[in-house]
Amino acid sequence: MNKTADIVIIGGGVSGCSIGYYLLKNGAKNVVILERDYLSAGATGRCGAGIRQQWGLELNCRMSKFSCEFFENAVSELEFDGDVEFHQGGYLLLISAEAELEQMKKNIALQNSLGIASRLITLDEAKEIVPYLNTDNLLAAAFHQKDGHLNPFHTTQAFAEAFKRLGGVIETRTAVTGVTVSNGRITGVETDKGTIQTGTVVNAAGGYAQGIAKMAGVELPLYSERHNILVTEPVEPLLAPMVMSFSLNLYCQQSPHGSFVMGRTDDSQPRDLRVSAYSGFPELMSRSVTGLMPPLKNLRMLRQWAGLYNMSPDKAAIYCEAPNVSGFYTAAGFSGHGFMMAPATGQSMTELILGLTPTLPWPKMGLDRFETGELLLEPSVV
Amino acid sequence: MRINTHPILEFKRGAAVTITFDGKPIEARDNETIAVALHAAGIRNIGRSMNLHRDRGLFCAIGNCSSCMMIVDGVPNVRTCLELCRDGMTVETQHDKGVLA
Amino acid sequence: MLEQTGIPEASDINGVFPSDERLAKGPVAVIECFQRIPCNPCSTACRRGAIEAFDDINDLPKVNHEKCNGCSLCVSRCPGLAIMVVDMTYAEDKALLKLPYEFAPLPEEGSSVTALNRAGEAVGEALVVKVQNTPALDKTPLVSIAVAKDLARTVRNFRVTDDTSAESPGILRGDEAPSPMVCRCNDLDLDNIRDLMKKGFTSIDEIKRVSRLGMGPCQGRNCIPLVLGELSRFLGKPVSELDPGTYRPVVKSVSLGAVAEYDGEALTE
Amino acid sequence: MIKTDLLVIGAGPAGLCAAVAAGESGKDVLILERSHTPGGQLVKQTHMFFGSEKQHAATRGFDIASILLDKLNAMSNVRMVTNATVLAAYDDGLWTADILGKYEKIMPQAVVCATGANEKSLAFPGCDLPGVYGAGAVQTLMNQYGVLPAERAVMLGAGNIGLIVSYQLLQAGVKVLAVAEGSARIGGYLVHAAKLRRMGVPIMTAHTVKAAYGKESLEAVTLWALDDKWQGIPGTEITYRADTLCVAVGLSPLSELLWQAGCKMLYVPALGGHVPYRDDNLRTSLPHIFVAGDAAGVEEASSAMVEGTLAGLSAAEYLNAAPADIKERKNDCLSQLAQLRSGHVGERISAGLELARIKEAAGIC
Repeated sequence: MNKTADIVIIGGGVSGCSIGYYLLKNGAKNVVILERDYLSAGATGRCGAGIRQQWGLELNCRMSKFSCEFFENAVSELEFDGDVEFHQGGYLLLISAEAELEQMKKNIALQNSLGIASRLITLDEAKEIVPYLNTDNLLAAAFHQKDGHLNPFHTTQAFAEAFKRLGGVIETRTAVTGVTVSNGRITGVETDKGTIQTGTVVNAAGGYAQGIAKMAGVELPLYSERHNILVTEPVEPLLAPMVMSFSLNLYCQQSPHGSFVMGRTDDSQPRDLRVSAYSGFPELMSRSVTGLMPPLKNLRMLRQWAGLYNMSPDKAAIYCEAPNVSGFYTAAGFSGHGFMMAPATGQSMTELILGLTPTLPWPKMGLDRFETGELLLEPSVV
Repeated sequence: MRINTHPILEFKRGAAVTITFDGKPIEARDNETIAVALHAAGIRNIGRSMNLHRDRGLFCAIGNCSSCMMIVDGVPNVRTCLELCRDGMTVETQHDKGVLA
Repeated sequence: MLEQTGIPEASDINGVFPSDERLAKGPVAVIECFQRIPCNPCSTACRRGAIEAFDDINDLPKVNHEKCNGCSLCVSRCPGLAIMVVDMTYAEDKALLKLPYEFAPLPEEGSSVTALNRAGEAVGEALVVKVQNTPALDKTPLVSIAVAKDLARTVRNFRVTDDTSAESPGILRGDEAPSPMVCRCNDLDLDNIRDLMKKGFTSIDEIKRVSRLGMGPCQGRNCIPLVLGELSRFLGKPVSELDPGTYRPVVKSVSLGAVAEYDGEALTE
Repeated sequence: MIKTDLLVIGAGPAGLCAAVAAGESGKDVLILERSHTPGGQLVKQTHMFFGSEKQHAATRGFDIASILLDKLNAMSNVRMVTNATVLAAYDDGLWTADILGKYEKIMPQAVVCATGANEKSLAFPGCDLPGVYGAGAVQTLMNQYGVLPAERAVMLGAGNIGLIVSYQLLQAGVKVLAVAEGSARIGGYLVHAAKLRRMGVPIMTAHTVKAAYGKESLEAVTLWALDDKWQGIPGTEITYRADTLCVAVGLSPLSELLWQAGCKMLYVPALGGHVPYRDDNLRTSLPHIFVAGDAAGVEEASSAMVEGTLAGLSAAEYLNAAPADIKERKNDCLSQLAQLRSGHVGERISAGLELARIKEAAGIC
C-alpha cells in the first residue's frame, strides 16, 4: 500500500470513485481510494439507482441535469468496456393531492426554465405509459422522458476503471481506523493495513460518513437511516419508467435485466447503521405496489435487503471542507440521492478541492447553511 | 413412463386428470407434479434458459433450482416440480423471461 | 480390490466361508460384510445367538458356524443384502444358495436362470428351487438356487431374463465441449466466472453483483458452492476462509400478491 | 401472525423426531414442511436402514416415515402443515412462511431448524442438458411418483446416494451403464457397492464425466479416467449411449435460514458445507434456535433421527417443559450418536463436528 498520497478518498462507492475520476481528470496526482469492503458494497450497491431531473430546487435540478447528461455518455467518456445499463424510460411522478399538484406545477416551470423537458400529464396520458396503472387515487402525473435508471455496480466499476487508468490507486478490503490531524491540518489516514501520509482527505463514506468525520474531530449534522428494498424475478419488459409516488412513499422500476426493483420509505426504521432486512417491509411494499400496478401481483419477490440513507437536516447533500480541520473534505448527506448525483459530486468536489471556478451550485451546499439558516429544503423527495 | 411393477413399492396414483402441454392433451394424476406428469408422457425438454435459450429439463425435483419453470395457466416462472396437476390446467414451454398478463 | 471395484476378492470370500467340515454338516449363513459400518440387525435377528452380539455397533459380524443352522432369518434383515445361506449337502453335485433378491419379476420355482458371480458375469446355469416372499420378509424375497458345487463360492446372484447385450462403449472423437454451465438462472458458464476472477472480482458478493450469479430464483444454492470452489483454487485459499456472501430473505420466491394479502397482525392461532 | 412455542422447520427424519420429542412435553409445536408430502427423503428410501433397532434399522425408509407420522398425528399439541415453506428469519425474532399459498408471520419461542440438505452440482460441459439430474431428483421421480426418468443411466458418484439410487434405478427397470467415482475408492458402504456390482454394473473409481451430449436432451455421456491430481487423462474416454445422467457428488446443508437468523456459521468440508456452531444439546449460537439432521452437517438419516430427538428434547428443556428423565434420554441420544459415528465414515464426521462444537468454556455464544 502507498505510504503517502496527495489525496485520500475514503469510500469506494459511486461517489468516491466519481470524485477520484474527476480529480485525476482535472490534474490531481497521487490519489488513493480506500474501501473497507469491495467497490459498491455499501449504499451504492444497495440502491434503486434511479436518476431524475424533476426537482423542486434549482440546484438539485442543475446537479441532476449535469449527472444525467454525463450518464448518457458515460460509456464513451469513461472508455468503459461494458454497459452501465442506462435505461431512459422516464420518471413518472404520480400526483394524488391538490397541494402536490400545485407544487408539481411550480417544479415543472422551474425545470423547463432550466432546459429540462418535464411536463404535467393527464391520467389518460399516464396510462399510455403504464397501461395497467391504477389511477383511482390519482389526480395527474409528471413525466420526464430523459430520467431513468442505471446498473449501480457497472456504473461504479466504470468510474473505478477510468480512475485507475488515469493513475489512481484503489485499496479494497482496507478499513480506515483513524484520521490524524495536527495543528488543525490533516496529516494522514490510519488503516488496518498501514498508515498513509496525506494532507487531504475526502470523506465519501456514505452511511458511515459521520463516523469518519468523528475520527478527524469533525462534527457533521448527519444521521443514517435504514431503507428497505426488494427485487423480483425477471420478466419480459413491462414497465418502462421509474414510477414514483410521494404520497405512497414508493418507487418502482424494472431493470433492463427484467427484474423489478422497488423501495419504500418508512419512518419507523432504525438509525443505528443496521442494514439487516426488516420483517415488516415485504407486505408494506407489496400492498402499495400491487395496489398501484395490479399485474405485479403475479410477480414473485426474490430478495429483500436494506441500505443506509445518509440524511442531512434539509435532505440536500453537503459538500464542504471542515471548518475546524483544513484538508478534510466531505461529500455526504445525500439523503437517498447520492447515486444519481455522483457525476455532479465528482465535479463539485474537484472544483472545491482544487480551487477551480465553480461550474455547479456546490458553494451553496456547504455546512454553513445550517448556521445561517439558508436551508435547501427540497419539496419533492421520497 | 410410469412404473407398473416394482419389487418394493406400490404407488398410490391419484385421480386421472388431463392437462394441456403446448396445446396437446396429457394424461396426468392429481397427486403428481406437472414435471412428473410430463416425464410420464416422455416429455423431458420442458423449458429454455433465460438468456441463451438453452434446453432445460427437470434437475432437482424439489424446488431448489430454476430448471423446470414453465407458464402455468398463463402465469410464467412456475416451478413445475412443485405444482400439482389439476384437471384442465394449461402448461406451456416458456421461451422467454415470462410475460405478466 | 473391493474398495475400488465393489467386488470382494476370493480371499475375502474364503475368509468368511465356514470350514469344509461345517459345510458338510448342512446349511449355514455366510456374511459378506467387510467394512466397519454402524449396523447390527443381523446379530439381533438371530434367535440362536449364532451371530455374536456386538460390543460396538460398527463391529463386523462374527458367525459361530457351529450354532448357526442356516435358518436364513438374518438374510432378509441385512440392510446391505450381504448374507446368503449355503447348503453343500443339498445334492450330490449341487449346492443350494439362498439369496436375497429385490427385483421384479421373481423367478418361477423350477425354472432355469443364469448364475452370476460377484461382478455380475454369467458363470453357469442355476435351477430355481424355492421362492419365499412372505410378509415377514418385508419385500426382501429369498430365492434358493441350485448350482454346481464348485460354483458355490463363485455364484452370488442370478439373472432371470436373457437380456444384457454387452455394451460396447466407443471412444469419442473430435468432441466440442461447451464451457460448463455454472449458473442456470442467469446462464453464466465457467469461462464467464473465470474471466471475472481474472478481472479482480474475487469474492462471491462481488461476482454476484457484477454478474447476477446466485441472484436468480435458485437463490444461489446450486452455483455458489461451485464458485466457492473455483475461488478457492484461484486464490489458493481454503473455502473456509472465503465469505460465501449474504443470505437474504426470502429462501423461496413468493408472489407480491400473496405477500400483499397478509392480514396484518391478526393472530391466526 | 402465528404464535407457537416451538417451530420445527422441515418434516424429514430430523424434523419429525424433533416434533415428536418436543411434543411429548405438551408444548405447542408447529411443524412446517415445504413439500406437499411429509417425510422428507425418508419416503424415497426403499432400502432397509442401517444402524440399530433404536434408529429403526432393517426397516425401509418409507416405513420409518409412516411410523414417525403415526406418532406425530397422535399428539394433539403438534400441528403439521405441508405445502408450507419457511421463507425468512428476521432479527426481530419473526419468521415468515408461505403456508398453503398464504403469506404468514410466525413468532415462535424456540425453533428447530431441520431443513435438510441440497444436492451439490458439478460443472461439466453439457451439465444443464435435460436428462442430467440430481440423483435425488431421480429418486423423487421413481420412488415418490412411480415414474421413470428414461431408460439408460450413468451415475456420477459412488457415495451411498450414488450407490443406492443406482440400485433403485435397476429395481425400477432402468439399465445402469456405469457408476463413475472421482476418488480412487468407493465412498459409500461396500455392501451397497457389492449388491450393485453383482448386478453387472461397473463401478469405475478414479473416473469422472468429461462431457454430456445431446441435441434436445441427453444422448451420450463421456467418462474419462482421472490422474492423482484429479485431472482427466486424454485417451481414456469412454462414451455411453445414455439418456439419463445422475449427479450424486454429495450434499450441502441447507442453512440459509440459520444465516438469516444470525447464527454463527462455519465451513466444514466433512459436514458438506456451511453449518452452524452448536453445543452438545444442538443449540446454535442463538439460545432459542436448535439444529438437527443434515442442516447441522450431512450424515446418514439414522443420525438425523437421533439428532432430531435430541434437539426436540433440548427445545422442550429451553421452554421449561423438560420431561423428568431428560438427562437419561439426552444421554441415550448422545450415546447412540457416538455409536453411529464411530465407524470409519464416522471418524471424519466426528472430526468435523468437533470443529463446529461450541465448547462452553470457550464462550462462543
